[in-house]
Amino acid sequence: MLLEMDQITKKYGGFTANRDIRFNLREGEIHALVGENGAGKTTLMRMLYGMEQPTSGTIKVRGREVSFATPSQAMASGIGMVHQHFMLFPSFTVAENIVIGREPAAAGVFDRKQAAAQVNELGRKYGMPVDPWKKVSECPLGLQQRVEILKVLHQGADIIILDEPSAVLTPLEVKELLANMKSLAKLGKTFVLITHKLQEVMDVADRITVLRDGQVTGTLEAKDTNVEELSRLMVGRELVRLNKQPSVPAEAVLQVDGVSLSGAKDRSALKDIHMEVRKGEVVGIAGISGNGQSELIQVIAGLRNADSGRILLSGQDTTNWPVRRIREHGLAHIPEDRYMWGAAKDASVRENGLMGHHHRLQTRGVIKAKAARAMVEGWIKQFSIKTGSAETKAQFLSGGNLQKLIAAREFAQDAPFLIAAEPTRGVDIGAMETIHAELLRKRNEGAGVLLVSSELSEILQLSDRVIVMYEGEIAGELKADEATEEQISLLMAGGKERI
Amino acid sequence: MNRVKETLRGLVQPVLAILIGLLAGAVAILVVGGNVLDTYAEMWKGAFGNFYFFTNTLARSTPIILAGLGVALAFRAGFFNMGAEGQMILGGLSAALTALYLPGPGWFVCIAAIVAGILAGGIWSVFAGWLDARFGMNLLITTLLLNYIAIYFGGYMVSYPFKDRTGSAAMAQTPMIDQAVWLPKLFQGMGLHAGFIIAIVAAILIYWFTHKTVTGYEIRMLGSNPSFATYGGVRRIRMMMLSMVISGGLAGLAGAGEVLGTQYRFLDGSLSSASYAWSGIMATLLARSHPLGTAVAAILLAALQTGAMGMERNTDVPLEVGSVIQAVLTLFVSAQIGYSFLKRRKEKKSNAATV
Amino acid sequence: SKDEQSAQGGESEKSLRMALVLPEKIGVNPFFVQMDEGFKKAGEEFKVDTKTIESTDPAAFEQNLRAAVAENYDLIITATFQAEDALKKVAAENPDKSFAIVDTTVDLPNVRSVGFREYEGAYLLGAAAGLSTKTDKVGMIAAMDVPLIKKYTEGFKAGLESVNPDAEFLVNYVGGFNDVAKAKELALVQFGKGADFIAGASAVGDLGVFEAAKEKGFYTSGQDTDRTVEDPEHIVLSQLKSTDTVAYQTVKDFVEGNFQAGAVNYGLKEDGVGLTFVTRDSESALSDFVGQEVIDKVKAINEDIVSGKIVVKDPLQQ
Amino acid sequence: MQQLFDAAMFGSTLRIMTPILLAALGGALCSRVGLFNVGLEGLVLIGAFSAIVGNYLFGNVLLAVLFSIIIVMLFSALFAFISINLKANAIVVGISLNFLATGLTTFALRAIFDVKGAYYDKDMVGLPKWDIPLIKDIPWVGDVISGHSPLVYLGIILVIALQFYLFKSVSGFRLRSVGENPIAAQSIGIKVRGIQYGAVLMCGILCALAGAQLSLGQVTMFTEGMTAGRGFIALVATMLGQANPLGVMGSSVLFGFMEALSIRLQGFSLPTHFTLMLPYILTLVAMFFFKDRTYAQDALKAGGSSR
Ligand SMILES: Nc1ncnc2c1ncn2[C@@H]1O[C@H](COP(=O)(O)OP(=O)(O)OP(=O)(O)O)[C@@H](O)[C@H]1O
Ligand SMILES: Nc1ncnc2c1ncn2[C@@H]1O[C@H](COP(=O)(O)OP(=O)(O)OP(=O)(O)O)[C@@H](O)[C@H]1O
Ligand SMILES: [Mg+2]
Ligand SMILES: [Mg+2]
Repeated sequence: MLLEMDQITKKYGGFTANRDIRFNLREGEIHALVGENGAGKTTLMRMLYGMEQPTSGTIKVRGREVSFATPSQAMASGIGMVHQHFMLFPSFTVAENIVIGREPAAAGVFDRKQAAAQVNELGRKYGMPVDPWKKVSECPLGLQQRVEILKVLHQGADIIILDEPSAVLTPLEVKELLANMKSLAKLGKTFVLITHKLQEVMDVADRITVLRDGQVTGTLEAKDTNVEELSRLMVGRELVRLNKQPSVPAEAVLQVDGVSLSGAKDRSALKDIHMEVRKGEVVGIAGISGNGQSELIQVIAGLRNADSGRILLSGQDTTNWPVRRIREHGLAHIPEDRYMWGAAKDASVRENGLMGHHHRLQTRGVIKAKAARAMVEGWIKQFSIKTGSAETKAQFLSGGNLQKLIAAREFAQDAPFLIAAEPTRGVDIGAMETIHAELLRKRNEGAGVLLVSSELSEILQLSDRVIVMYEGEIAGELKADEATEEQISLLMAGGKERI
Repeated sequence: MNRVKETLRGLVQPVLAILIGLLAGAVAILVVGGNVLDTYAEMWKGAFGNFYFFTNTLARSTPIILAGLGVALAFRAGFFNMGAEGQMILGGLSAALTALYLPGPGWFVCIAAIVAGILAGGIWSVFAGWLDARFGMNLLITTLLLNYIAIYFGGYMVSYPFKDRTGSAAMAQTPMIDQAVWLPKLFQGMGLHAGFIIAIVAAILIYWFTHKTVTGYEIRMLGSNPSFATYGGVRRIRMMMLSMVISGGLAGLAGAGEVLGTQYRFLDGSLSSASYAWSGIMATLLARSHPLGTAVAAILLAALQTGAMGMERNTDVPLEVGSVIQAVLTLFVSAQIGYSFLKRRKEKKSNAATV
Repeated sequence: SKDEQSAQGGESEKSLRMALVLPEKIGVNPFFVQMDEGFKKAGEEFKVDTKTIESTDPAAFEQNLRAAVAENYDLIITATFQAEDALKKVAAENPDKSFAIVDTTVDLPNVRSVGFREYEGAYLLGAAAGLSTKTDKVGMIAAMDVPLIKKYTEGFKAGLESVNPDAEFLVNYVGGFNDVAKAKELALVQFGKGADFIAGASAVGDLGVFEAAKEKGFYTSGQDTDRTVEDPEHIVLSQLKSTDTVAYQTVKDFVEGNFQAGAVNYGLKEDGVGLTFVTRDSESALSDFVGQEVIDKVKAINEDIVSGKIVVKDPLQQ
Repeated sequence: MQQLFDAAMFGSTLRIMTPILLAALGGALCSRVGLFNVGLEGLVLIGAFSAIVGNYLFGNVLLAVLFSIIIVMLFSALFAFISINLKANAIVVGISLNFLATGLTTFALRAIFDVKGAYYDKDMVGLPKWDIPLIKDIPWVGDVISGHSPLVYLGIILVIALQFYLFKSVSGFRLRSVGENPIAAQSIGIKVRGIQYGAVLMCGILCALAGAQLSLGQVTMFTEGMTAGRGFIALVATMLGQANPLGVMGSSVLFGFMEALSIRLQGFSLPTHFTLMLPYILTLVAMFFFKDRTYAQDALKAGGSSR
C-alpha cells in the first residue's frame, strides 16, 4: 500500500467530523471519495495534507508512520492537494503560481526565465501545456485548475488530492481534466478525487470510498458498483421522489425579453436572453456555474443593470429599477451565496430575518420591534432553526441553519415571484426536504418560482420546465417530465440542438 | 439570560483593556518615582473629587461625546471617517460666524448657529463621502487630508477676514459672541454648559436612530455587509451620504457647542490642540461604535484627561501618564484577548468532556 | 472653610499660597521659563507657597484656572492673550479673589494687568539688523501668521526701514510653534536668497534657525532672554522681555501689600523689553558682524524712543 | 520664477522628502503583507525621540541610530503582536499607537531629560553632511545632490534595493504572496506570520531611520510632536505609490516638492494658510488621478472589518 490511514478520528470541540476512518491508496490508482455535504471528506484530506491534525489515528506512507504538522511536511512526503477553493495568486503569472515555494533562484534572485522553462517542461511531460507568462487572473477557470495541478506536480507530489475539481468547470474542461488524470495515473501518479458527480466517479475511478456522517460506509471497486448503490451508501436510504402534483400554470409573472449584459474581458455575460416564468410553475435553470446564471438572477433582482432588453415583473417593466422597488413590486429572492448576499454575519438572527420586511413592519420610520421578533421566532419554530435565540449573531449559526433562516425570510415575503438560487447548498437532508416542500407549496399557491441550481437532481425533482444555460445563452428548454439527465448534460456542455 | 451573558461577554474586553491601561500608567508613575496609589487617588479627585471637578469632567466630555457619536455612526455604516477634526473646526467656525453676524433674538441666533455648525460639518464630511462614491477616492485618506485643509482654512478666516480687531487684537480669533447667544451654563460658576445635555440627548437619539428606526437598521446592515444590504434593497450611496452627513454634522455640532458654550468665539487651534476629535475616535473604538457606550467611554476619557490635570497640579507626575493610559487601553481594546482566552478555555473544557 | 483649614494646617503664621497658571506648556519657551523662574524666586524669598500649573489647550486652561480658584490660592497669576477670555470670565465670577495677568490687559477691579511693548524691542532689533547687514537682505522666521506675531515682524520692519530703506525684508512663517525642522528649512531658504541676518521669532522653532546659522555661517538673533550665550558667534543679538522681573515684582507687591488692580505697561522706557548690548550688557562678546558702532547708533535710537522722540506704532492698533 | 525654482529648492525637496519616503517605504512593506499601518506617525516620532536618547547615551550618531532602530522595532513588534496574534484591527492599533507615541515621548522627555517641550544640547553632534566628491563641484547639480545627511542617500538607495527585493528576489516574491493571498501562501507552506512580522519589523527600522533623519539629520534636537503630521503624509504616499517602492518615491518627491514650493510661495503675497494648504490639496488632486484600487481596497478591507 502506498498510503494507509487507520482509525482516524477528528473532533472539533464536541463535534466529530471524522470517526474511525480507514482509508488507503494503491500506487497509480484514482481513488474517489464521495459523500454528502459535511460528510467529512475535506476534513479527512486536510489531515492528510497536514493542515489539520487528527485527534487520534495513524497515517502511514509507504509503510512508514508519519505525522504532518504543516503542509510543507506533507509535501515533503510527496503529497499535494488542490483545494476546493483555488489557492492561487491572481496578479502573479502562471509560472510564478506554479513554482512558488520552490522557486528556481541564483543567490536569492528569482530566475523567472528558468521558472518558465520548468513550467514548459512540466507541461510537455504531463501533456498539460500552459503559457507561463500569462497572469492567472486572465486565465479561464479550467486553465486555473490546470495551474493548480501543475503546481502540485512541480512540488514533486506522487499523491495528488483533488477536492471537488470539477464543480466550476465546463463539461469540456471536465473531460480534459479526467483525461489528464488518467494519463498521469498511467505515469505512476496516485489521485484522490473528491466529487459530488457520481458519473465522473464511474468514468475515472478505480476504487471508491463513501463517507456518511464522518464514517466510512464502504470502499468499493468501481467495476463492481453503480451510481444507485453509491447514492444509497451516501444517503443511507433510497431517495424518495418528491410528491409533485402537475402544475397549473397561469399568466406569466416574469418575462425576460432580450436581455444582454457585458462581462469581463469583452465577453458577454448574458446574450439576448428570452424566457418567462408563469404563475404556478417552477422553472429550473440548469447549467455549470459561471455560465450566466448568477448574472441573470442579479439583473432580474436589480443588483445589476442590463445593457439592453426588458424585464417585466407581473406585467410591469421593472428593468433596472432599484432593488427595493422591484422587491416591493413583488419579488422574493433566496441568493446563491448566503454569506456574501444573504446575511450579515455580525448582526443578529432577528436583524437578518428583518431584511426586506423592514419597510412593512414599521410605523413612521420606527421598526415594530415586537412584531419583528414574533415573526422571526415563528420561523425558528416552523423551520426548526437551531439557534441560541433570536438575538444570537448569525455567524454562530451553521451554514444549513442560516440557509433555513434565509429561505424562511424569503418565503415570508409574500411575493408572486421567487428566485431560489442554490436554495439547498450545504443543507442537510431534513432541511432540504423542508425547503423543497416549501418551494412546491409556493408554486401550488400560485407563485412563480425560478430555481437555479447546479444540482441536476434538484432541478429535475422540482421543476416543471428546465432551461439550460451555456456561455450566457439559453442552450435549450425542456419539459421536466420528459427531460433526462443525459439531455440536460448535453446542453450544459454546449450541445446546441433544441429538443 | 442569554442577553445578560452576551452583554457580560462584551464587557470582558473593555474591562481587561482598562486594567492593562492602568497597569501601563502605574509603570509610568513608578518610572518617575511617584506613588501609584496616591497618584491614582489624585487622578480620581481631579476627575470626580467633588461636584466642581465632576462637572469639569462632564464639560470636557461634551465635545468628545459628540465627535465620538459622529465617528461611531460612520463606523456603523462601514466608513472610516477620520475627518472629525476638520468637520468640528468648520462647524465651530460657522457657528461663530452665524452667532456674530445673524441678527435676531439670542435664542434664535443660538439655534441658528448650532444648525450652521451641523450643516458645515455635515457638508465637509459628505464631500469626502462623495469623493469616495463618485471617484473611488479612499475615504480614510481623504478625510485625513481634508482635516489639514479645514485647519488652515479656519486659521485663515480668523487671521484675516473675520479677525477680532477689538481689544488687544493679538489672537487669531473671531470677536466675542454676544452673551444673549451663549449656551447657558448649567451651574453658576462652573464650566458645564447646555451642550452637555445636547450631547446626552444626541447619544440617546443616535442610539434610538440606529437601533430602532428603519433607516438606522439599513445603515447598520450596510456597515455589516454592504452586499447583503444592497440585496435587501438598501441604497448604498444614499445611505453612505446620509450617514456621512449625520456623522459630520455631529462633529460640527461638537465644534458649535465648544464655541457657543465654552469659548464664546472661534479661536484658531483651540479645537485641534485639545484633540477632541481624536479622543472621540478613541471613545468610539472603546465602545465598539455603540452610541450609548460611546458617551460613557467619552466621559471615561474626559475623566482621564481632567484627572491627569488634577494629578499634575498636585503631584510631580506629568500629565502624559493620562495619555499613556488612554492610548494603551485603546490599543488593547480591539485585541481579542478576552474572547480568544475564553474560547480556548471553553474548547479545552469540551474536549475534556468528550474525550 | 477650606481657606480656614489651610490656614490652620499651616505654620503658626499663615503662609500665602500663590499659583501661576499658564495657558500652555512651559516647554522651552523662554517667555514662560523666565516667568516661572521669577515666580519661584520670589516665592523662596518671600516664603510663599508657589505652584505652577501648565495647560495643554484653551479648555484645559480654563479648567485649571477654575481649579486654582477652587483650591483657594491667594493670588493667581496668569499670562498671555490666550488667558484673556478665561480670566475675564473667572475673575468676574470671583470678585473677592486676586488675579494678575502678564502680557495683556484685562480690565477688571480684581485683576492687575502687565503688558509689554515688544514692538519697541523689535524696532531696535530691526534697526541693528539694517545697520549690520552687508547684503542688504535680512530675514525673520516667524512662528505663525497670526496677529500676535505682528508685534515682532512689524516692529522689526519699521526699525529696519528707518535705518536702511534699501534693505529687503524676508519673512516666512513656520505654521506652528514646535516644528524645528521646518523653521530650519525656512532659514536655509532665506539664506539661499542672500540674507546674512535672519532673526528667529518662532518660539521653539528658533532652535532650528540657530542650527541653520551655525551650519551655513549666517547671523541670527533670539527672543525673550539673552540667547547669545548659546552660540555667540552666530546668535549675535537677542530681543529681551523681562517676564521674570514682572512675575517677581507681582509676588513682591502682593506680599508687601502693594498689589493694585489696573494696567501697567512695560516698554523700553520701563526696561521691560530691550535688546542685548543696547539696553543690557551680555556675558558674551559682541560680534564683529554687528560692531560697536552699530550698537552706539541703536543706543541713540533707544534713547529717542524712551524720550518719545520716536514713537513706534503698535501693529495691533491699526 | 527663476528664483522660485533654484537649486536650493530642489535641495530642500530632497531633505523634506526623506523622512516621508523612509516611513512610506515602511508603510509599503506593511501594506504588501496585508497590514495597513496607520501608526507610521507614531513610529517615526518614537524613532526621532529614541535617536536623541541614543545620542545622549552613547555620544555617537551611529549607535544613536542603532538604538533608535531597536526601540522602534520593539514598538512595531507590539503593533504586529496585537494585530496579528491578538487579531485586532490594524487600523485601530495604528491609531492607538500614534496616541501612545505622543504621550510616551512627551512623558519620557520629562522622565529622562527632565525638560518639557524640547530637548536640545548645543554640543550634541548630529548626522554628518556628506559632500559627494565629484558631483559636488558640478554647478547646479552639486548644490542639489551633495551635502545631505547619509540617510538622504540611504533613502534613495533603499528605494532601489526594495524595488529589487520585492520584484526580483525569491524572498520578496514570497512576501508579496502573503499580501496577495495569505491563505494560499499558508497552504503551500509559506510562513505567513513570520513574513508579516518581518515586514512590520522592517517597517520599524525604516520608521526609526525616518525619525533619526528628523531629529539628527534635519536638526539636532527633539521637540514634542516634531513629526507634525509627516507620518500621515507618508501614509498617503504609500497609498498613492500603490505600495511600490518607485511609486512611493514618486509620491514622496511630489510631496517634498510641493512643500518646498509652498515655502517659496510664502514670498508672494498669498496668505501662508493657503500655501500651507497647497500640498494637501495637491495630494487630493493626485489621488484623483492615480487611483489603482488594489491597495485602496486593502485599506477598505482592513477598515471594513473593524466593528
Ligand atoms: N474547523 C472546524 N471547526 C468545526 N467544525 C468543522 C471545522 N471544519 C469542518 N467542520 C465540520 O466538519 C464537518 C465536515 O466538514 P468537511 O468540510 O470535511 O465536509 P465535506 O465532506 O468536505 O463537505 P462538502 O461536500 O460540503 O465539501 C462539517 O460539519 C463541518 O462543519
Ligand atoms: N472554522 C470554524 N471554527 C469554529 N467553528 C466552526 C468553524 N466552522 C464551523 N464551525 C461551527 O461548527 C458548527 C457546524 O458548522 P457547519 O456550518 O459546518 O455545520 P453543518 O454540520 O454543515 O450544519 P448544517 O447541516 O446545518 O449545514 C457551527 O456551529 C459552526 O459555527
Ligand atoms: Mg469539502
Ligand atoms: Mg454544511
